[in-house]
Amino acid sequence: MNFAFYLISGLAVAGALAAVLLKNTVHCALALTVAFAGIAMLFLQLGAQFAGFAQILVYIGAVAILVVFAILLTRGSETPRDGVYSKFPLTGLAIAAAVFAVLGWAVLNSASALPGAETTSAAPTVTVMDIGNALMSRYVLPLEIVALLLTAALIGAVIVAMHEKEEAN
Amino acid sequence: MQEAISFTPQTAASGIAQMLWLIPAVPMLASGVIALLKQPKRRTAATLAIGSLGFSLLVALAAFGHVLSGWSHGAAVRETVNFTWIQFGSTNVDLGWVLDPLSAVMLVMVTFVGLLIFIYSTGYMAHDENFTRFFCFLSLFAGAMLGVVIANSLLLLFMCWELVGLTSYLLIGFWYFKPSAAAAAKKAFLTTRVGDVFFLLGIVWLFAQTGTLLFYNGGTGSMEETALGGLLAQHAGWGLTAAGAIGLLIFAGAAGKSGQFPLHVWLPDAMEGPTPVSALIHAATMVAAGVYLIARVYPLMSAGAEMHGVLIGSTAALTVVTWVGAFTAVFASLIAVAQNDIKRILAYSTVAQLGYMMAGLGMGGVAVGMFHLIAHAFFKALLFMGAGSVIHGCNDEQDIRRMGGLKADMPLTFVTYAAGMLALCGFPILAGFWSKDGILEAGSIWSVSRGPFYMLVFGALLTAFYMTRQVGYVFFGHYRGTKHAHESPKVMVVPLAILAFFAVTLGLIGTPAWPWFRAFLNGQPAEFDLHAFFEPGILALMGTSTAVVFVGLGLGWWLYVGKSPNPEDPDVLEAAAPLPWKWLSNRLYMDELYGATVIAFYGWWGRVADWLDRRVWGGMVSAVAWLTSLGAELNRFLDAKVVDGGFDKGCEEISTSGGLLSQMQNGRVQTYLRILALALVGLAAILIWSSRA
Amino acid sequence: MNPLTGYLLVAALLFAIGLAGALTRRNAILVLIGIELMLNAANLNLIAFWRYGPHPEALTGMMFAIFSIAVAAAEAAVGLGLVISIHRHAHTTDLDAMNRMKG
Amino acid sequence: MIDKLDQVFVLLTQWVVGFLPAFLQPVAVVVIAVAAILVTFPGLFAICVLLERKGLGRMQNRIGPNRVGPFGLLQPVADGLKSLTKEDLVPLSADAAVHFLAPVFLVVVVFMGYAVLPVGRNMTLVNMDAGLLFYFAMGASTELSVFMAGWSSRNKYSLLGAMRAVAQMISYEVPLLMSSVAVVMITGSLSLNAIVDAQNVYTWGLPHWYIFTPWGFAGFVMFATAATAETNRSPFDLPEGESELVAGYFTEYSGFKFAEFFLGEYVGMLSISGLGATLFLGGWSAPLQVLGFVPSWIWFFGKVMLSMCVFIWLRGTLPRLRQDQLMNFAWKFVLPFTMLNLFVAAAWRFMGDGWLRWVVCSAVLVIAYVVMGRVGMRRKHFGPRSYRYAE
Repeated sequence: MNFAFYLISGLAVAGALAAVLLKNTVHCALALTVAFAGIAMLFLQLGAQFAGFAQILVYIGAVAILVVFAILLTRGSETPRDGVYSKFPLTGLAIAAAVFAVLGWAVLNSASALPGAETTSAAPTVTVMDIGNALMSRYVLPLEIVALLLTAALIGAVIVAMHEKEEAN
Repeated sequence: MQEAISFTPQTAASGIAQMLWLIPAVPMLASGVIALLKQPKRRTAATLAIGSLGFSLLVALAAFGHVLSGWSHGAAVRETVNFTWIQFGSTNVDLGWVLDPLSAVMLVMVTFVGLLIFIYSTGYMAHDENFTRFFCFLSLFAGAMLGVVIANSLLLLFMCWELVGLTSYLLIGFWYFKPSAAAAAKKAFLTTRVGDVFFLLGIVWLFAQTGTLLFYNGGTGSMEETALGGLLAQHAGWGLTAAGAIGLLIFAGAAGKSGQFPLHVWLPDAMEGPTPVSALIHAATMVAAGVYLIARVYPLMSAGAEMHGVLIGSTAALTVVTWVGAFTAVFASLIAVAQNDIKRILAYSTVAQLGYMMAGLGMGGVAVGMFHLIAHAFFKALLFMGAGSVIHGCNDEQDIRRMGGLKADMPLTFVTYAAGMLALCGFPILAGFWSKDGILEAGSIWSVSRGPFYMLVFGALLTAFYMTRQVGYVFFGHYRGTKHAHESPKVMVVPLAILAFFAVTLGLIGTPAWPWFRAFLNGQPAEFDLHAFFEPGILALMGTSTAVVFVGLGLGWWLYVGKSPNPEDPDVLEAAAPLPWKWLSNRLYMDELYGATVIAFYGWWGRVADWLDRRVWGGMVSAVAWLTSLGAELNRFLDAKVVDGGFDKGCEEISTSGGLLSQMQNGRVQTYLRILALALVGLAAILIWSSRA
Repeated sequence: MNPLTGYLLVAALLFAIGLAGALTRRNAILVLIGIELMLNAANLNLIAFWRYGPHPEALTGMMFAIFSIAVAAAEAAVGLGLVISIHRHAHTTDLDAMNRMKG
Repeated sequence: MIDKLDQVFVLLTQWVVGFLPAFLQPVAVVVIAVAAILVTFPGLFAICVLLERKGLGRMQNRIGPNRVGPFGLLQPVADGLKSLTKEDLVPLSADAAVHFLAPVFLVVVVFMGYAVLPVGRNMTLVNMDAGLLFYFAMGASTELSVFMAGWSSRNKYSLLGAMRAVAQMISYEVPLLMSSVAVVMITGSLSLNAIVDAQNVYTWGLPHWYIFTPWGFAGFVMFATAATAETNRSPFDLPEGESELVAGYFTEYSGFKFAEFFLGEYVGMLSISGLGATLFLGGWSAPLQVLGFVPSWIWFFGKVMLSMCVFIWLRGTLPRLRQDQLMNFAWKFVLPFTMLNLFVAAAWRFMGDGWLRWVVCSAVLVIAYVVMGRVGMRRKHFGPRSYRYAE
């Protein structure tokens, strides 16, 4: 396992931890973008170039901004009155730890059975052309459905968050 | 004698028959209008009543003329107009009216006498402030009486019969503020009611048997052969045929209305009403209704009588009628002897004379009874109106012991009163003599027994005696009253004169020599034949009756005329025979007898019913109530213990446990997430643990 | 240790951190952030398996990840829209306060 | 010879790398290329600043800076020294970390953009298959830095300016992408080199630049407007509108951080002009076949400087747009028009050669432009102004 992988995953995990543990919500959001960047780099390292750039474009470009806007709109940036954490933080952490333990244990146990252990094959070069063709041939139905979903989400989000007229007066 | 009457078959009812219904309708209408008038409208009430009755008189005369002309052409007239009143299911109830000699005669008698009494009462009631109400009831009575007369259906007859009963109650109790008048009215109504119940039973039985209540309906009426044949075939126990039994039931109704023996108690008390009422209702018309009813139903009563050569046999029903009539005659005459009230004497004499009529009907047939009825109507109305003018003259004094010597003060009244008294007693050649003679003749040759004949003769004697006693007390001797007597006004005396004339001349139409009346009623030609007098028994019979009358008059004259005893000391007879006198003056204690028996019985029966109701039914109801309360108690116990204890407790358990579960859904997203994660961990652990082998 | 397990472990760690964030934080938006992290961890897993899987040329893993990114973006948009509207009505983003759907 | 001149930089780097040991060479190539970019573009930045101030002055009938150095040529050096020596104030209430990070993040992201731009023939730092996507990914991150700057300085005006800037950049990022998608559709590849190669074809001496096609021209116009908005320049420079929001999101910055923002802005403009040139003006291809001898990178930089002049020219002439007009223009005119452009490009692609496709495409585009312009942008007769106060 080369040094870059450790570096990037360390960055991602640090970002994630910061996003979860920091007091100031805006800082969490920014830490989140760092985590997203880390994950994007992991994607690039795994050879999924398109996915990596899509991740950056979608998450860092849009979702992060969205989160930040949401924070500002709901006045989250001021420190909350009654504590940052919910009532039983420890139980939450314990449960998360338990889940990680189970997942880790499962991964380690099945390490031998995992594929690709032996063939350190070179990263498959995936060009955008292949992706385009795949999208248009095998995954055309999911593509249309996702298109519909996105439009619906777009309109839905606007309506949900719209400031009703009558409420103003 | 009763011969088969040949009546012309029912032709289309002539014009006058069609209009016959106007006779009762107009007076009734008049009474309706008078009822609406205000009390002070006295003149209009009088004119309306008299006018309506006058119109009825004219129509009645026209009808009588029509029947007379029919009869004179040798064909007796009987025209009926029938119509269906109500229809239920297949059967329908018919009503109708009939015009035949019997109803024609009665129509004329009732309207004529009624008119005279109406005119008389305008004078008599002049001082009474309820004048309009009086005339309303009078015209209503006249309408009802005329309805009874023309009725061709027993049902219509019964309806008018009840209406007559009602008006008699209203008129007797006219001075309702007098308790005695109110009680008398109630008594009259109830006793006639007892009679009417039997009468209704008879009607229903007849309707059940013959299916129709019409008397004459072109052959199918109840009085015609086909129905009578059916009735004779039936046997109704005690040896009576159905016809006989129905006849007796109808006779009970008639007895009630005409005051025969068992139900006569109300008639003397009815004198509480004003005198014109007594004259009209309790002398001339209403009481005659019972006799007229028996005459109308005569074919039914005499159905199945065997013929003994010329003499006609007598059925059980007619026998009973005769005996009751005879006994009532004697009984009433005896009581009349010991009475001191002027109107009460006349009342008992009316009861007696009605007994005569019933006996006449029973023995001699319709013509004999009816002739005496017509004659009696005239002179009894005269006597009552005469008494009325006497009372009016003596300033409403009714006790004869306080009158006397009115011969001088009221000459006209005295003359007319004397004529009426002589006619009543049966003084020769006056109306009463011929009619009584007819009855006695029938009695002498009656096939069943000669008892009634002797009783009637003794009755005639008594009648003559108490009438002379009364005249002696009232008109002879010196005036014992307090106030000065004065003659009545002309409007009262003129009717008296008219009636007196008829009381004298009426006898001529029924003498044995020229029996016009019997011929007219039976529809036979009447020829003048002096030889009739020389029939074997006629002269002897006339001789005995005149002898009896003279004996009675002489006895009375000897005892009472000119003595004018002062009111306090006892009557002459009383001194002679105190005990029987006391019995007779107390009306043979009939009222007390009834009081002891019937009233007592009712009282006892009331208590029994009360006991029954209180103990038996009450007991049952309370038992049921107790049961339901017991059930409710059980239910409450069940509900509390079983349902609450068991079922509800169970439900509570479930809901509390439900509460625990609902803690899980506390709406906080993170708790759900925690549960989710835990489940994931648990599932993974299980999977891994199970696959570790 | 083969590289795949490395990636899987990192993904699991990220997933656990996201879950911890979702469970412990009080502010709704931060819970959403946690969820976003969990989704990304899943994507990482997908791409890792695609990369070291038997048939990388089949592109399924990567396509799946791309579609997942698109859907996650939509989800984030709607989720934040909801949070904003809740805030406008209930003037709070405190998750504990949003228990109107209580059983 | 010409070829040598064209490839002078490439040969230079290969010569330098030759001295290094083998395992270091790939890294060395990259380092040298990065160094070259970091040197040339800030240099261009200095020139542009001067050019802008001189140009604006000339437009406004005044001379512009001529005191520092001959004809004011040393003015940028003076500005640079000034900003370096000025005291770097940080407001007490500001969020120190984020305040510091914002300009750094901005500059880093903007320079990342240059990795994929084909400056000359074989002169692209990284010839990525999804080069355009990478460029836009980096472009999208600039908004985050703007936000960090605005928010961290805890100043109402800066926050307001930041919000406006972010909203504007997001609104114009979508049309920017959509117009470039048309080009990708026609060339069939996301890599910028392929796009330039596709345009580097000459018929009768005229290059196949996309700008000379109806959809290309429309696309370029829309791309240009979106680009000016994306870089907050001239008609769309509402965020740092001096008269209202002092200096927009970098009010609280001074000294070197302010200079970094300034640098970031101008380098952003240069990179977006470079992209525009690559996509629509044929990148480093010569305008005429005959001029082929001129080295390729000269054409690239020439086109970039030409775009900068246009930017400056725009700044001198057009008044500032109001915020709602700006947003309306973006969502109700530019975006629909670019989408229509996509359809027209598709039609262009499948209608085969000939005069017909020229007529149809251009007709459709002109009609759409007139109709949407007239209907969409007609001045609405505004009712009474309704004020809505922040809750």
